[in-house]
Amino acid sequence: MPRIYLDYNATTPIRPEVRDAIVPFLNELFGNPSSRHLEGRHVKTKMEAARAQVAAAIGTDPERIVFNAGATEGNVTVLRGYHINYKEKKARNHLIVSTVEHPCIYETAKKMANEGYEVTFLPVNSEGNLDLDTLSAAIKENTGLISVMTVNNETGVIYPVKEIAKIAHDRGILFHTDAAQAAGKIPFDVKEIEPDFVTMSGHKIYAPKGIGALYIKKGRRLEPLLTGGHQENNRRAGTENIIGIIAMGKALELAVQEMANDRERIGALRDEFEQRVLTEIPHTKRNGGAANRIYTTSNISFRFVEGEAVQLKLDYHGIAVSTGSACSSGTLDPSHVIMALCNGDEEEAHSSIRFSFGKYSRKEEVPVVVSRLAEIIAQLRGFSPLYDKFLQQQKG
Amino acid sequence: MPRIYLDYNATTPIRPEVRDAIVPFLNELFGNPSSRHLEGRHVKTKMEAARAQVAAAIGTDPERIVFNAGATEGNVTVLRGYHINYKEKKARNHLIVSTVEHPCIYETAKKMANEGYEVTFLPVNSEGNLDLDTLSAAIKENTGLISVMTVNNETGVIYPVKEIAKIAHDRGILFHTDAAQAAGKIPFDVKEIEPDFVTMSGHKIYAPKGIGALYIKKGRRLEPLLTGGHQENNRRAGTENIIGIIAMGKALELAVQEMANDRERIGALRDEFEQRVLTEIPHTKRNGGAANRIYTTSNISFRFVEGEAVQLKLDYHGIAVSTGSACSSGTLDPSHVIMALCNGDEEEAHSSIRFSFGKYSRKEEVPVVVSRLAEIIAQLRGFSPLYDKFLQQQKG
Amino acid sequence: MEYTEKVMDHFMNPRNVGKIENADAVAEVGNPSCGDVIKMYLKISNDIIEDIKFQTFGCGAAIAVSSKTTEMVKGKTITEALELTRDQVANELGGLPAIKMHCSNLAADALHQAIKTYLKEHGRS
Amino acid sequence: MEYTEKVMDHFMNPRNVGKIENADAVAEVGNPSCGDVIKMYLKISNDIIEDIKFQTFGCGAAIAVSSKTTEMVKGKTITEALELTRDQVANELGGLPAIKMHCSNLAADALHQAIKTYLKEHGRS
Ligand SMILES: Cc1ncc(COP(=O)(O)O)c(C=O)c1O
Ligand SMILES: Cc1ncc(COP(=O)(O)O)c(C=O)c1O
Repeated sequence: MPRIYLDYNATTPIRPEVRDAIVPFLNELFGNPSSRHLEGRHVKTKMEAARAQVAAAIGTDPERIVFNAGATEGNVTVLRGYHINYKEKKARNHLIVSTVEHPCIYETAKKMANEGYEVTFLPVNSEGNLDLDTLSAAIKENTGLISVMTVNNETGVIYPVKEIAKIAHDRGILFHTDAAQAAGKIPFDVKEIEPDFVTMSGHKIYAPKGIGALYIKKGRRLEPLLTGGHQENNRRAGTENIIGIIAMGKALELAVQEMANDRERIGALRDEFEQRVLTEIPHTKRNGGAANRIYTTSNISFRFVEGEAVQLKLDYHGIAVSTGSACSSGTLDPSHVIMALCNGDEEEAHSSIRFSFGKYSRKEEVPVVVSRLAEIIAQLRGFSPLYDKFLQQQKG
Repeated sequence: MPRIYLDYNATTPIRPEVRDAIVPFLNELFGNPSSRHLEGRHVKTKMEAARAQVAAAIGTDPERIVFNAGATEGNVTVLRGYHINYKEKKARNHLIVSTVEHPCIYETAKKMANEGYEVTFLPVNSEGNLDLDTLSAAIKENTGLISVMTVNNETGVIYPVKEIAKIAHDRGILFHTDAAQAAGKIPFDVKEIEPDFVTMSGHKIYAPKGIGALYIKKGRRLEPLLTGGHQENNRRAGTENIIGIIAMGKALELAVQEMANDRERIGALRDEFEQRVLTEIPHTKRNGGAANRIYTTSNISFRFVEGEAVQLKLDYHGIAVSTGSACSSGTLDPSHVIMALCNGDEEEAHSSIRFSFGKYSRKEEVPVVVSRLAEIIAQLRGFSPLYDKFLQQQKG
Repeated sequence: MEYTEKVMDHFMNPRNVGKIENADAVAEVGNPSCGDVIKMYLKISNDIIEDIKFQTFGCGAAIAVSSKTTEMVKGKTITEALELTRDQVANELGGLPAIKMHCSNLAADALHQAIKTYLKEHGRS
Repeated sequence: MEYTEKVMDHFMNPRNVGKIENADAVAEVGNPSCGDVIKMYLKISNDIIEDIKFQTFGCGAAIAVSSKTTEMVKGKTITEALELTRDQVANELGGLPAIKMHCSNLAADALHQAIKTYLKEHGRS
């Protein structure tokens, strides 16, 4: 039995077309794009073509794109560097971020709060939705940046970034969105949304890990995190990750072309899966299920059992899923994202599993996963003290 | 005629063994090393093996190695993050760096000086050597970090890092060395040198661009530049550049094995080349020639002609060399490194060319380059007003 | 974070799962918000643990540790069982990931608590 | 930074290089510390530039610009030559990298300076 991979939100395989695009750069195209000689110029030309591909995918010009090492670097750069754009540099030191941001924003913002920034963490409701009035109310005189992700990596909830951008701009505030889970998966045009900064990552869209791109709106300046060489138009020093850049350009271009199809096909798989799990396995709950969600993601809490145990057993039987985000695997705390949705019901948060579908997900996998899941949940509930207690209560 | 590449200090091709090591990671080994499932664990295991390879290459333990996006990130991380190690965090805000550091240190230090750090730029003499007494004299009460590169990328001059580390430690100061041009090329053992932090880069040693490694001595803490996920033991957030990491492990392992041979073979080529240029082409000068230099690098000033013109003509004839560092190609100023050696003689600095040899340099290339060079220099001098003036003076 | 083969064995095939209806000693430790709840049921006769079963809500480590603990003390005296430490259980399993050493390694606590309650109830403590 | 084909052509095959021994007008601009020195030699007769040659120490752009400038004014009147701008030269070359527009585009200056000195020497300015 081939394994079944349902963790596309954690990372994706490199797609064959991307691999093919990379190969020349493992071989003869090795120059440093900053070099003036032929070896350098060839690579530079290809790099700029990749930049154009990324730009086109989000409806902007190549000069607006800065390549970096991933969405983490992009997010930290924006959070740390945004203020330079304001004359009132120090004065605009209030950030607003949602409670469901990826750790690289959430933890960085917490850290900045310790360092003297003012930070407001915007709560979400039990469906994972953000209330725009709450957002407006959180704005202060000194608010400099609002950062809300486009698509949540754990629940798939889609946030109204266009509306948030408008609210921010009406108050003279910069708006950043982490689109690591959105770019290449759902329509995302900066001309329509009008964000000031957008973060993207290659490895969520079938390019390698360790490459990202940052969109910087015309006229906005970001203090670079990496300083030194003149690469990326003085916006990010360091020899460029050429393999990653070529891959990201190709991957994003293809992603946009295939988006409508993927949405339909993968969405149908996800929906069928979810439908069956919710009906065939008792005491299950979709996290963020009533919100506007991306078609790839299903986050489900299986009451009375702990997520890691479910994940491990699925893994043993050849099915890869995750609990929380891969990035939080170094901690035992339940996902802060799922916690935010569970109204503090930590048991529910501990019971959640994320299933994320992608390009290589096949229809035949759905019944296999559902039946294996039903079996595993039944086994684990079979010796769960919480389930036992629940049954007693039902009886009594 | 195949091209002749003499710009190995700017970047190197990916070597076949490294390419072979990468291939599985373009294909089936795609998991996120933070994921708990099989796909993740497999990759994690391989990543840790690569970490062990890097560690072994510099004589340390795997836990001491943090992977990142390159030497620029490593250097900036150390400069920005070193102070956290001191109880006297803010008090130890004096940095000492040499004037011949790579732009990612030199420019970052200049920026930090603007931001309120105290920075001393240590001069070098006309051979590119650093005086240890001058270094000692530059130390102040509040010195926190001394950063001196192991091998200079433009001249190849090797600095006495072991002695500098000792001077630093005797005064309770941290010592960092940028070993981007040293690791894998000359013996470098942290047990012997005893640096606190060491920066390395993959693309100087036949691995891809965009990968680096940072050595952090046991007990030393660095404030991470990238915060968020728990990757790299909480020392560098962001999904790891797996392809780069695997490549860097392999490349560094091989580099150390082949070091003695390379030294002999490449050194002989370089010496022959240099000898011939200096004798066959008049009015030439080796920059850093009397200093202890690495065997790969030859930096030569050709009086009366401008470096870019020489580089362009060589390129046209199939020979890739560079003027200054690739990173400074966005500026017209002469290399700050060569300027530091030329005692402010900017004409000489403008006339310098760096020839850097590597694994695929062949003996047959030497005469081809020398004769082409002689021809080009003669041509350019043929209509150089400076040469004309010089000839008049000789006559007069 | 990787589990040893022994952990995986006990996790995939936990020994002594379930409950004992008329147990002589019962204890529950942990709570759902920590992600781990372990409940131990003991059948004790002549100070010997004749039977032991557990129910666990928790991660792979918590389940494996519960299983191993029951295996280690079944048939032993309660005095011996009281001497069993968390570390011994972890060692028998070939070690646990560092991050799991404290939070998920609660089975010995449940065991000890069950026995202590038993002794108290029998006026022996 | 990339040079156009025309720049490369003039750089690789510069027209009118060298000096004119008994030039009617000569000027040198730039200095070695900027990386560019351009010297122009003109042979003028009846206000027509009968011959022009240059010597340049400088980068590819500086050499190409020098060459192109001489080509553009050879055979023209000095009045026409005085109207030639740096931008015209750059345009004729298909453009220059932004970073080179100012520093290396000195040939027109040398040309103008030579002519102005010539006019002054002939009491015509
Ligand atoms: C929403 C979101 N933001 C940021 C990241 C971090 O991206 P990277 O791994 O490229 O640093 C991820 C995934 O890891 C993500 O899902
Ligand atoms: C000495 C030295 N330090 C740092 C760097 C920067 O390394 P990277 O390109 O990996 O950021 C280089 C080369 O580019 C270098 O030669």
